[in-house]
Amino acid sequence: MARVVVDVMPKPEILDPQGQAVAKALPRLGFEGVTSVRQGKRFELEVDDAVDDATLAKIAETFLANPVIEDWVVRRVEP
Amino acid sequence: MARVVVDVMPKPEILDPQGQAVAKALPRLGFEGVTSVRQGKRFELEVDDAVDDATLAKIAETFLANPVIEDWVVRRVEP
Amino acid sequence: MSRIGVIIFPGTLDDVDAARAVRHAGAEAVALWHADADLRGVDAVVVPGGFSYGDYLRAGAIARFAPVMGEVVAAAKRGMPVLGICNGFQVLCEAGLLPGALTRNASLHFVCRDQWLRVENTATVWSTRFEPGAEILVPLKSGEGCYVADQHTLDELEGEGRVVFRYLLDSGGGTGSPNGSRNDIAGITDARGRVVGLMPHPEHAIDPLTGPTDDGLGLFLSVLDAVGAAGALAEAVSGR
Amino acid sequence: MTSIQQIDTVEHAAATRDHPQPYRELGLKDDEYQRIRDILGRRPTDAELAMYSVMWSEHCSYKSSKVHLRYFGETTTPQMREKMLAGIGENAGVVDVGDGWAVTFKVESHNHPSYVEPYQGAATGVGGIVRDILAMGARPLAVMDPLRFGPADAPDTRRVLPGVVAGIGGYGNCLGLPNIGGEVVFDPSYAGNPLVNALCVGAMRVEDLHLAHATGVGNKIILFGARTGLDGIGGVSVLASDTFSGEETGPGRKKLPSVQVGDPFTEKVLIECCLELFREGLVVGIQDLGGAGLSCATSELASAGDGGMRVELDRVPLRAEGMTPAEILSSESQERMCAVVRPSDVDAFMRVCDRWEVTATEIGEVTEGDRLVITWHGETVVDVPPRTVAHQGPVYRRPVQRPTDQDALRANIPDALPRPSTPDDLRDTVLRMAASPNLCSRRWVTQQYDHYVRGGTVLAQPADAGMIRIDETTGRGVAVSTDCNGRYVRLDPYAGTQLALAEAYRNVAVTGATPVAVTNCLNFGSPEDPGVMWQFEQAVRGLADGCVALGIPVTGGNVSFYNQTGSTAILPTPVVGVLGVIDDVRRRIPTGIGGQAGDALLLLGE
Ligand SMILES: Nc1ncnc2c1ncn2[C@@H]1O[C@H](COP(=O)(O)OP(=O)(O)O)[C@@H](O)[C@H]1O
Repeated sequence: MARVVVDVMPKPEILDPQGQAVAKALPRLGFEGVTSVRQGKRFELEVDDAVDDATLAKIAETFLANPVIEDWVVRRVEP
Repeated sequence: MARVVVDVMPKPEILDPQGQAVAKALPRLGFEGVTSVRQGKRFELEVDDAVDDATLAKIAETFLANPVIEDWVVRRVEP
Repeated sequence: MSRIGVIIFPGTLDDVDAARAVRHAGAEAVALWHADADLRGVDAVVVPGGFSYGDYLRAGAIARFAPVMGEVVAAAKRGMPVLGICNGFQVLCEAGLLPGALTRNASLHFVCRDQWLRVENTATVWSTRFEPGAEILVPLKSGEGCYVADQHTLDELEGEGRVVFRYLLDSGGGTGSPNGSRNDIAGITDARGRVVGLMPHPEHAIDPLTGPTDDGLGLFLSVLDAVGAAGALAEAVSGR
Repeated sequence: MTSIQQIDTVEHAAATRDHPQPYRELGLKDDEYQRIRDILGRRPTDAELAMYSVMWSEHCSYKSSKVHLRYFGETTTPQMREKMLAGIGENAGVVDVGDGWAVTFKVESHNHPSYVEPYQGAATGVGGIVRDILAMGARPLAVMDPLRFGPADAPDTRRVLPGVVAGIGGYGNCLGLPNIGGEVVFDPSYAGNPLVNALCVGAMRVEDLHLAHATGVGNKIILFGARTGLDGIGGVSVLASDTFSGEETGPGRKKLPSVQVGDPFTEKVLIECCLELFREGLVVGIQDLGGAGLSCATSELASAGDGGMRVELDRVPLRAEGMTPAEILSSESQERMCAVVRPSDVDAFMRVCDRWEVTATEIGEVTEGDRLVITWHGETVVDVPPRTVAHQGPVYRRPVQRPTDQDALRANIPDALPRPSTPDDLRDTVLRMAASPNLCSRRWVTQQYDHYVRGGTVLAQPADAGMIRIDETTGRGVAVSTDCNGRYVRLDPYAGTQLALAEAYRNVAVTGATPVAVTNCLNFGSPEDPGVMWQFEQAVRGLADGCVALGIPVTGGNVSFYNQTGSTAILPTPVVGVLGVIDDVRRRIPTGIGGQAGDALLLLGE
């Protein structure tokens, strides 16, 4: 059994209304010094050892991320 | 300027319909061997060097995560 | 005339409906702007539905920090009646006035439909006009309406009779939730029965011309009974 | 980083007449490019080329449809025009509905973007049409969404349909606009080219009608709403490369996706902000930014006004670094508006924007003369007669030819098909029909849309037409329906389009409202196909002649060409929207029969 993390983030040139809303709110809450925020998704998967990296990449690209507007990174992590 | 990542995940005891939907869909798409999926959020912040760890923890706890239903981790990363 | 405040955040949508419901019930609706830390002397407050700040982070997460919310929390602690509808319910949970949280519907889809509810508690200031066990039909429209709380909180809510509204599968049918809510909870109250939050929209059910029924008016009439009586008492005591 | 020296100025363009330009990559034909050179008396700058190419595109210039659309105007009688306050050519048609109320409505297509990225494509489709209505000075009141998909069980439909529905709901729900109707139709011809049309209806007091005019020398041009980013500038990125030889190095942004992401919260705030600006009388003219972004807004405002316009492009607030003037002019970033404001009102204007936390920037002013001049850090990058950009694009009379298979198609009548005859057969057929994707309940779609918000919805799904109250005191309201059966139109585009009109008209009439105006969204294949052009011509004639027979005018519409998979066109789909007026919504006729036992049932017509 392996643990896999897939991080999915909006592409840099794509508008990120969520991150923007957080960034705008922070000074109002009294937190200064945060100059930019981007918000994406994090997936934590438990996979059988038989699942290889190519398959994981495929899952991320075709399903977890929307390649038109998002970038993604797949990482195996220590359990 | 520092880069900070905040990972926010649903608590284990909280139902995660999004993660479940992903887990259920994968075998239908021909991907076997993924036994569990949880979906959370990932925030990437750019912060001034003056912002200390205590402040970052506060931002995560009071704002980016809802401690009733979510766990969170704050990490500084290499730029 | 009693004055009921209706809060407007950027992105609030059902404020016109909440104000209309207040007027239909016979009170004056007072618009309260999110950026003003001022309740303008109202007798009760409605936090209406919508998508405050787009709900991009988490429903209600940003709105609860608005200047007006500080006043609402303070007033609620003094016993002012507060009603949170849909996004307003989410804001009240985020602000800690009500326990638990609202998460993504189990179906993952936004759902807009006419929904049967059972009134479980008729002792709150927002529900005295209903018969115990009354079944009402009001619109439900939300994407993050799934009520969750830890088991201890749920036990407490149930034990103290603080579940005010519960989802029904149908009129006369058993309970069942359209969004995965724990214990089929549609609405709850604080321990004193003065702060109430619910996901369905009573303010959209005040006239059968534009809503499924006028069942929702009961909440607004209830609170007017409470603040009207309190007002009369205060007037009598102060000899006004 | 683009340094200022690299910018292609007017002066530089005049000095480098033979500098090759990638006009073909931008979709311009040789003769179109030559016309631009003739108009300017020199080669265009990069920024000018970006403006002309996008404004002279089929989508913006109606170059293939113009000669046919004229027929609407030619057939509209003064009597039909009586209640029309604004018609074809404005952002949206406006009709007087009585009691001092004016109503505006329009449908627009967002077909191709919705195929590439269903959620965002559909979402920004709603956002765009809502801004069109807002730009007329009206409060947007409701939306509708006529949709067409490939077969319900096709893999692509499973990708596209849920995304489109979620996008329309996600954006519309968050804006607080009730969805009061639409269509969901499945047909194999839409498999590689679904149709996502969005309609918005809004209301205002007659005296509040705002038209997109930049009038009054000295008046300021204010851009407000979202920041400008690299969204949707796909094609124009060829201009950013050093050379046009397709080198992979250099600062060119060749691989930019032309996808726009919607921000409904920003749009909601923008709506409230605009309505407050209108109420306070702070706006002389206003224009939304949609397709073609600032190119469109500046050239249209300027050419509709009585003077010229000067714009300082470096003042535009940007979201991305190093954007060139051409990119800024072409960006299709959503949730932006452009207003013309008297100098004395600028402070008050800014205060209202501040209150709604809307970014607003003065970017220029109305000038003497008749040129649109755009500068970049003091250097002139655009100097054009605005009408040549906005209104004097190429016009084509494309070949029209009745398809050779039309007769065979019409001869292929259903008489030869087996008909159910036994009770069991009939039962079976009825059940199959009721369960078929084109006839089954649309609840799965419609329950994802809020139809209650604002408390004015009197009829919505599953009613024949949506109906909203516009005046709470008098109960005055309007009803809208959109319809089109593309199979009928394919068989006979003239009569088929009239059937669409008749259906929408009936759907409005049965609610108790009186039909008063028509809008349309004409979805067709390639205009370069003479058979498609024939369908188009017939459809326009059918619709116009039908409107004359019914005595109500076409007040606006939208044309979407190039809807095809490979060389196979979609079924011709002229979606027709009819608007009706009812003086008291309490007298509406609800859908359904048999409210009371003993009610008599009458069949009208043949
Ligand atoms: N995409 C949609 N969005 C909103 N409403 C829709 C949509 N599709 C269908 N509807 C509504 O569902 C109801 C039934 O639609 P439909 O079966 O097309 O009706 P009809 O066949 O009577 O024209 C109508 O009220 C229609 O407006």
